[in-house]
Amino acid sequence: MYTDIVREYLRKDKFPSIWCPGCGHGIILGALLRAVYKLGWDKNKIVLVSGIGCSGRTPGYVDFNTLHTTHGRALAFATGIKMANPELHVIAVMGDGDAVAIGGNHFIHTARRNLDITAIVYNNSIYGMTGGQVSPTTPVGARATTAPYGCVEKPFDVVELALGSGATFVARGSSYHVPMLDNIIKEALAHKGFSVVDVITTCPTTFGRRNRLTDDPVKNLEWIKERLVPLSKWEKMSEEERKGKLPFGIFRKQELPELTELYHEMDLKVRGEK
Amino acid sequence: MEKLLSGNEAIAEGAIYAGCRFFAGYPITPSSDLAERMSFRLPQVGGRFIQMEDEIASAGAIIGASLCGIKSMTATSGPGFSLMQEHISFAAMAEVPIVIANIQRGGPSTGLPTFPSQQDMMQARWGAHGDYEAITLVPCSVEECFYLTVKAFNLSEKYRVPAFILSDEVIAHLREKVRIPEPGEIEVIDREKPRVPPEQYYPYDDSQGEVPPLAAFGSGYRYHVTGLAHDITGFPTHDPEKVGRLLKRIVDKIRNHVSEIVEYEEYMVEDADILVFSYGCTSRACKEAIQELRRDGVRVGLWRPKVIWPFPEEELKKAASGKKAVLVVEMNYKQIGYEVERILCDMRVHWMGRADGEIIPPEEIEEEVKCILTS
Amino acid sequence: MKIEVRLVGEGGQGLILGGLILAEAAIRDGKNVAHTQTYGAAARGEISKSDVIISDETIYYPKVRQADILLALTQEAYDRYTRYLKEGAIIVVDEFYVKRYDKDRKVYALPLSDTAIKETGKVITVNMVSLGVISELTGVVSKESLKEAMLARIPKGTEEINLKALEAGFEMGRKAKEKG
Amino acid sequence: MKKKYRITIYRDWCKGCGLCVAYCPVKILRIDEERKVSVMDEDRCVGCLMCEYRCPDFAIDVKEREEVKV
Repeated sequence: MYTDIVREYLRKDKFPSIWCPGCGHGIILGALLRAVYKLGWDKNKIVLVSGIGCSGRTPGYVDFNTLHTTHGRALAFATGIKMANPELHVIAVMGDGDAVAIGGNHFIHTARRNLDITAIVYNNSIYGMTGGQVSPTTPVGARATTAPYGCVEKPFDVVELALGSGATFVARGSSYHVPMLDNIIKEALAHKGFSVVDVITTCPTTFGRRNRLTDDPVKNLEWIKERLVPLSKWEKMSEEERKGKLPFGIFRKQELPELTELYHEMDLKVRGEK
Repeated sequence: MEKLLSGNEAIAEGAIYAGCRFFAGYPITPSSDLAERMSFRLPQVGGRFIQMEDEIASAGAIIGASLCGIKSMTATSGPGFSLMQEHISFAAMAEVPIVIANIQRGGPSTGLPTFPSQQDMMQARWGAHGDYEAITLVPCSVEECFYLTVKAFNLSEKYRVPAFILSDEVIAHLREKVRIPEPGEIEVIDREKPRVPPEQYYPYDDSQGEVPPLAAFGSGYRYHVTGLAHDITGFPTHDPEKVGRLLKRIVDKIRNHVSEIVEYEEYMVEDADILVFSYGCTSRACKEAIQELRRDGVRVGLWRPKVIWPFPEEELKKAASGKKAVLVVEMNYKQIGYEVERILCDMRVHWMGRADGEIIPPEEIEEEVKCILTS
Repeated sequence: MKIEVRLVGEGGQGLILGGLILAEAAIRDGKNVAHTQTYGAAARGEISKSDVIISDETIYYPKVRQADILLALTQEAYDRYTRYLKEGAIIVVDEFYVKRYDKDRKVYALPLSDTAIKETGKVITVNMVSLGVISELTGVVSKESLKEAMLARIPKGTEEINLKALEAGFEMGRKAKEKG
Repeated sequence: MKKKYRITIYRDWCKGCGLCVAYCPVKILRIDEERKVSVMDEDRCVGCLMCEYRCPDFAIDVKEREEVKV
């Protein structure tokens, strides 16, 4: 029932997508579009911005105002858009390397400012488009083309990073836990302020094959299911039980003044209209 | 109204006059007072200012804001200009109008933060990757900072290109008398908006001319913008015919209109035997030297470009024709000098310059001219 | 007519503001001006320089090379900048700070900071006292323009003390001129 | 009465990844000879939408079927 609805949000002539069979990115896009549909947003008032990578192909597929920027800089462009026209709904989609490696500085500062942008991180723990290099969210021990003996670096926890940077809405979902992902994204979009959704997803082609999951999308999704535990359960788990697992759910939802509103207040004062 | 303004303040005032309503920047000497002025002025005129986390973000933010139909700018100096290059390339490829003021300081690297130079002349032309054309203006006075900033916005909007104002620390902090024109007194150009309904709109449709109209995000025209090579619809393509057509148009839209874009000043050129070629703050020392030399009966004149990229080749050739020699004076180690040599390949082209943070004194220029005359 | 004025002292003596007011006064007199100042780390205690070129003609080279008028508020400033003077340049120094100066030159050693303290209770008004002296001694800007330019620049609420300092400067300049 | 569903497959968008087949609780989908998804027994569909939710390619749609009187 939703497919036929959200197909109307797509640029149909651009399909099928360039994403590999079973790629988690399409699942996340589906959740995003269902959330937009449920919120009843006007397509003309949505700007979808991306960086570079497989996730960066998202804007090309959706019938909004769309902007495919440079690697890591989606939030920088998004900041200009939101500041220039606060009436627009601004969504930034980013890969994990995009968001927290090359774009790490923009990520933490956009969070700090509490600008009303929703950032969705397509977190598949790998640089997919460039062939499977290690990323800042690759788990220790996982193999990548630039970590042929396994990753030795400790990964970023995108949720912790967002929380520490002051994002006012922080959540984690996955491309396995789908109806729930719809709700999380919907709440993130509706949130006034900077919202981050870390979506744990799969790359069967460049991650799965190197990490004993094969390129079978099902095995890759199952690996998410094994690793992710709901936040309520996580809170009751011991340190030992938490090893190798990640909590998911909504970590923070906080009403704080939003940046464009604060600017608006200041402008009124400067111009003596308040 | 006459005001005592610094060069940087005049750029800010020129930007506001031209309709700039968004500034994103990162502090860097000697440009920071321009950002400070914008942070003070923009809220007064309904604009927005934001200090970003770095220069890369600043350049990205102004592209985003410009896509919403808001004229946008940033200001920086050498190291920051280097960081902005990737987004300059993006703006050139996606044809998004933006204005960047680079207040040149001594380089390379951190160099001389508080001293002037003209060492980024070639970076303004060739700094970013790929083939593209941008427009660069070089003011030599505070008043010109104002007027050339208005012009930078006009050209940027008209041609959908990045436009740069290459000032320097001398002009930036020099204070002179400026008359701020009344609204409407000088022309302000806004980008062309689409005249077709949304379903017929393509952001890179070149069927009606070299510069396609640009719709604002949120105005009902939903389209796609990418730094990838794209066709007229804005979507990626690697069809050589379509890519070639795009790239050729991106350079031709400037190269075919050089004479309409360039602007220059001729000072005592007509009867001159020697033509001094100089720009920016250096040209002022040249004028002083020319006055002295003329008192001694030496026939010498100044040819000064206000727009340096695209380079006013034909105009310079015409002015130089019949002269005994040309002397290029600049504050770098021969950046524009080589360009002048290339253009005036059948002439005696002399060059003098330095890059030690000191503006070249008129006496040295006088001496050089006399040297040329006796050689 | 082209006059090059150089105001030198240390950071915190208000010479940058002084230069701006002088330049704006010259604009009010219908002249062209070029104002430059020390740029960079100009913290309190470091040398601070504010240069103004005032001319009926267009000003090309924007930097002061040989000053016609030099104001030196510290010994260091005097020692460093008397090298760059035109023949017959007028020099005004604060006699409290500048003890050693060239007897062959035209030097007006005046109690600038003492007067500022005496008249306004604030040494910071030494810049206005100095401008008053320069205007009266050299006529480089008119007194009316200087007064107007000052009132347009200074923070609200400081008009009274600044005017007092300026008037004291005019008075001191007049006396110095009479004395020759 | 038990609800009936109509399953639509957009074969030109289907990449045959098999996610819908794997997560169908009543096992009525299969990957066919053309490596696209096919419906084996529409009448057994329970309308859970798991196939829709996990299809990355917007290639499958499930709707409640209008009752047709025989």
